Amino acid sequence: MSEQAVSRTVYYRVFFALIVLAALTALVAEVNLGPFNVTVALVIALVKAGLVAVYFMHLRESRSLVWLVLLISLAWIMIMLVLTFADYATRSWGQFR
Amino acid sequence: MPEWITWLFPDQASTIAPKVDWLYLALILVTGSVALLIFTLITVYSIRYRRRRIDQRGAHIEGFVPLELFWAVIPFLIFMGIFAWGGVIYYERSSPPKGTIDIYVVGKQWMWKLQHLEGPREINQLHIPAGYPVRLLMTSQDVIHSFYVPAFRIKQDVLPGRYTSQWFQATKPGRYHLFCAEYCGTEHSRMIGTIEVMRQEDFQQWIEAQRATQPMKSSGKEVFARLGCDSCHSSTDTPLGPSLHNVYQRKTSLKGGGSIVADESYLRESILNPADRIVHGYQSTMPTYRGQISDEQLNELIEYIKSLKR
Amino acid sequence: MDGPETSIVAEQFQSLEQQKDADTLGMWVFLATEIMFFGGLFLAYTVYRIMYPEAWAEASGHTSFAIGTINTFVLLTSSLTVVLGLDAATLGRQRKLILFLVLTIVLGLTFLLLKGFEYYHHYKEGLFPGPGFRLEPEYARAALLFMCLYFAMTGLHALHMIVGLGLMSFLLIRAWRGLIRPEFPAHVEIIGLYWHFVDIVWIFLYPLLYLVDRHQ
Amino acid sequence: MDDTATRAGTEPDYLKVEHSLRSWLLTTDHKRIGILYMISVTGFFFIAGIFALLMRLHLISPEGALFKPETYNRLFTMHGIIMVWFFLIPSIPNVLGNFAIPLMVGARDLAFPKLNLLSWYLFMAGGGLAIVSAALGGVDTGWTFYIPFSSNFSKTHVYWMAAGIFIAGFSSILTALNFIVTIHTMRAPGLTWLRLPLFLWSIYATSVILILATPVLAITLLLIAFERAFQVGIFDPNLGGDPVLFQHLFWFYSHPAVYIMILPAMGWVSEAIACFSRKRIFGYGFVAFSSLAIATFGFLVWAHHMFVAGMSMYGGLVFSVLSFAVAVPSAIKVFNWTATLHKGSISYHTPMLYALGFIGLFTIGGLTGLFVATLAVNVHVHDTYFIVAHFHYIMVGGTALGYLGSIHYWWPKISGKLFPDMWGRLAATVGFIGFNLTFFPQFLLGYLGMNRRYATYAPEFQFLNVLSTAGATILGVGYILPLIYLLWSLRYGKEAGPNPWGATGLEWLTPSPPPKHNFHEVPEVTWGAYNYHDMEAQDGRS
Repeated sequence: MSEQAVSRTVYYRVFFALIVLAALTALVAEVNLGPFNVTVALVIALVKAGLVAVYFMHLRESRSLVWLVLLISLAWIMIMLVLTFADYATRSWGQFR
Repeated sequence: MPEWITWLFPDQASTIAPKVDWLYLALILVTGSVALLIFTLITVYSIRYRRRRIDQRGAHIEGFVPLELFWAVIPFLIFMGIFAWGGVIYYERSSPPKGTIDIYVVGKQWMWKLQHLEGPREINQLHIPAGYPVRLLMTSQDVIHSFYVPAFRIKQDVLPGRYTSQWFQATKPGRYHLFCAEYCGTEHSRMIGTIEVMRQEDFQQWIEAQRATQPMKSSGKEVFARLGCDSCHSSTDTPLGPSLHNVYQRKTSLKGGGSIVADESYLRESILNPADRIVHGYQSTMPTYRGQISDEQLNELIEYIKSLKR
Repeated sequence: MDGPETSIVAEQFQSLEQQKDADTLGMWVFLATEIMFFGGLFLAYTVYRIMYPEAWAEASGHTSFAIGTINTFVLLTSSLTVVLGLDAATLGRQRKLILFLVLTIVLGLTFLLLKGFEYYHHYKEGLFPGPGFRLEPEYARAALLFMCLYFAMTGLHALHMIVGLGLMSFLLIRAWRGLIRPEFPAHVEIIGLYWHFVDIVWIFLYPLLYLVDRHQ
Repeated sequence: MDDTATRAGTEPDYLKVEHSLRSWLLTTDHKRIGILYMISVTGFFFIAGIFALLMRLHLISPEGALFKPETYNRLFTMHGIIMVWFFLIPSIPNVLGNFAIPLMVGARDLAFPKLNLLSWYLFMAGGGLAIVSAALGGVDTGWTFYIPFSSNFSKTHVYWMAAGIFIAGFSSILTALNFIVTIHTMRAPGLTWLRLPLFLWSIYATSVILILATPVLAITLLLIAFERAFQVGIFDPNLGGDPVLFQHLFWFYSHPAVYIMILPAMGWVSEAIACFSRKRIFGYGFVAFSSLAIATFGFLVWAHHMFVAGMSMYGGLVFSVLSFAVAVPSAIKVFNWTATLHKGSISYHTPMLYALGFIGLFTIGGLTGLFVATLAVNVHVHDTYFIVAHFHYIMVGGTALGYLGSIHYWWPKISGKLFPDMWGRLAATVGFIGFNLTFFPQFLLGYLGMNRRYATYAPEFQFLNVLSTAGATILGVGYILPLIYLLWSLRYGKEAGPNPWGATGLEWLTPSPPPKHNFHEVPEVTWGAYNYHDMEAQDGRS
């Protein structure tokens, strides 16, 4: 019972953090940080997604296999991005003399 | 290349063709011996270790790690060797030398339209001299095509909306197949033509005979004037637009960050869709010329811009 | 995913533990496919954003910042109600469970309503792909690319929301009938996982679609 | 658990337990679903095979003997699409994976039986849409759907077809999900990962690919539909979109898809080689992990289909070197199979002939893969018959052979009957000869410069084309024979008994055909896979 109450407190705290981060990302977008606007926005999004996954989706208590499934799919997204950019990032290198 | 084996190959008519063929032969040799080894082993084992008694078991062998490592590492090293060999030739075919003869190619369903810098246009046929490097600047009016000349061992897809290029140097006069290699619709298999490689002096004669036409850059100059390009792009930079003199192959910084080398694709994009990537320090005031200019005229215009030197 | 009406453990399983394991793992594997599904769109987004940064900033200005932001809060809150619902389910508090499920559904509908309202505005502005597709000529081309991606991404996200609402309604009916047992609320758990995933997708869509160079 | 065991003791086998059509169409028994798949997948194979035969007949003459180009274009498109998505990808996993996985892990069924049935219905719905599309006049885009041809230019029934593939993709995903969960959570006590039969390792690797790759295809197909519907879309060159990006997305799925097709066949070959050599597979660990290595590396090489597509030169170099890397685990498998024969006790039943044929043809297919990975050679042979020959050596010589072979191998378990072995050997031999005659000339044609997807061709290519057509006819006979004698054996075949091949593996411990719940008693495993040297340990338990 008390364990449940603890987990509810955690849920409320995480929710509070998520709301703060969402507000932060909206506010920080108004400030000109040059190329760092994207970086900041993505870092905040990653933190939010991490909070939802770890606490709301109970990754924290899940077996390592579930972590593995998640990590592999994230790794595969990275493979897709990085290798596609092996093409796009080098398109301008000496394509025409 | 020994005579008895030439039936394996199409005509060898470019500088790169024998290189590709030697690599191909080497691959046949390497992979052939591996295949032979495996087939022999399978045959020998199958006969030698056939089951003689109904209850006979095989020997108990778990495996042998050094052997596993051997047949993982050795092939890998051979593979890397092949990769390097193929990569070197690929690098060569992707890097045209200086001073090529340029040909503009426009693919459309289902024909090839080609134009020499001197002006002559050809359809499904290309005359070129032997012994000179030729570069093809190619674009498509509709779907993806692919310019393939087996005798030269070259192939490159031709895409709508941008230029791709490839180069070759023909070595042997003759007539060779030109194929479209990327499936492009109903008449795909009839989107074919001939490359006519001529001796230097024959080619000179041929191109003289086409003199009725004017060089691409002159036609391009007329287009330039007709569209009124010079009202914004004069010989010096103005607030309206940058000068186009020496713009070709110049690294240009862009509005909104980044920079780009002003190659044919960028020039083309800037005429058809000027707002996509604007030169730093300018406003997006240029209208699009999409629809007012054909692909051939666009090629001529670009050739003219490339010829603008200070 | 057999229902626990007759016996809680489906006949192919040896134990409740095994069944729970299988259910959760199955949902996570499914979410892996979902990640890759949206991954393709994120790849296209990245390629074009790097290619056409100017047009991206311009086109992003046509989305509704207010609706996007409110919707972000709405979805985050719905994630909270989902975990609280699960909590109630494990404690066997049926009425609380029903309350949280209803709240989740209401929040989900709010999201879709707002989204629909935004789409309606895009439609009037002529941002819908198709014959009436127009933006200021200056940025026309690549800005249209952004709009295509915008509709593909938010449209598919909305579709996932609709599926999620369907699943939540299914849970609600089961909860109403008292079919969700505290010792095995597997349905609440795995449907919750799905809901949170859809939320996470939005967490990324929001900055990528609504906040491109807003400071300009 | 105990009451199930006693109940299973008296129950009839899964074929006899119920007879009505309804009991088949609403079954959640993995074995019956496997058979439903077998019937439908084989049907699609013959449909697409007829398309192929018509194409080969057409190509007897350089001008094209039978059809107008637009018809020919539809034929090769339909052949490709139906073969790839409705035969090759579902073939071994959905038929024999479904049938054998729970038996091999010692479980009563897959983890999600209802989901399994749903997968079959999704598959049939997808297949139905593909057939509708064919009946309406087909699709002429090529199975690769390259944009902008498939979005703005083709006037054929692309929507139907894309929808069919999309839905079949869901079937693949759900099946793979089921397999992964089953292999992870439902193994019999004592059946550790390193005791798993290699078929399960390869099915597992296949399922991982299906899970990670199929959704990317799904989104790509949706984007095609989007672009076709609105005539604008994210690949549209008129908007500044890049058609090459479409190819990246498409091949991100479609190259790994090649490994989806070949890995299960490789897994079965490991079973058969061990069984008919009565010997443990050489280097079990290496063969097992090479499956996972193939699944992983298979995702890093997709753009080797795009060396001349307008990619950057450096991109080409990167993908070429990675493509060579994926060849290593495949080579490891071939070497290990060969080494397994050493000091074996080899018999030549039909499945073994198929397995040996597989090794030979896969070796050729794999080695010619090196040609294609080599940049300079690829530029020349890309989109020629060299490619066609190469991938048919993998797909037909590999997967289709593996499918036939594995059906023969498990046929006694599936049907409880033995097929006539002499006819089996004959069919295997005929198929092998026909196959080589069909596809070997195509290597030569390709290097000589004959393009694929050509309805008409230059006259100098005719001789080799005629050879190839002749081979296709023989190959066709090799495929029809098994259909006949396998059906014959259902009625007239001898009773097989639980383990006619003397094989190891849990599936051979239960009666043939197995009871509905597979095992009278859930086995406890204390031995490793392929313990042919020590079968008493296992026999004692059965």
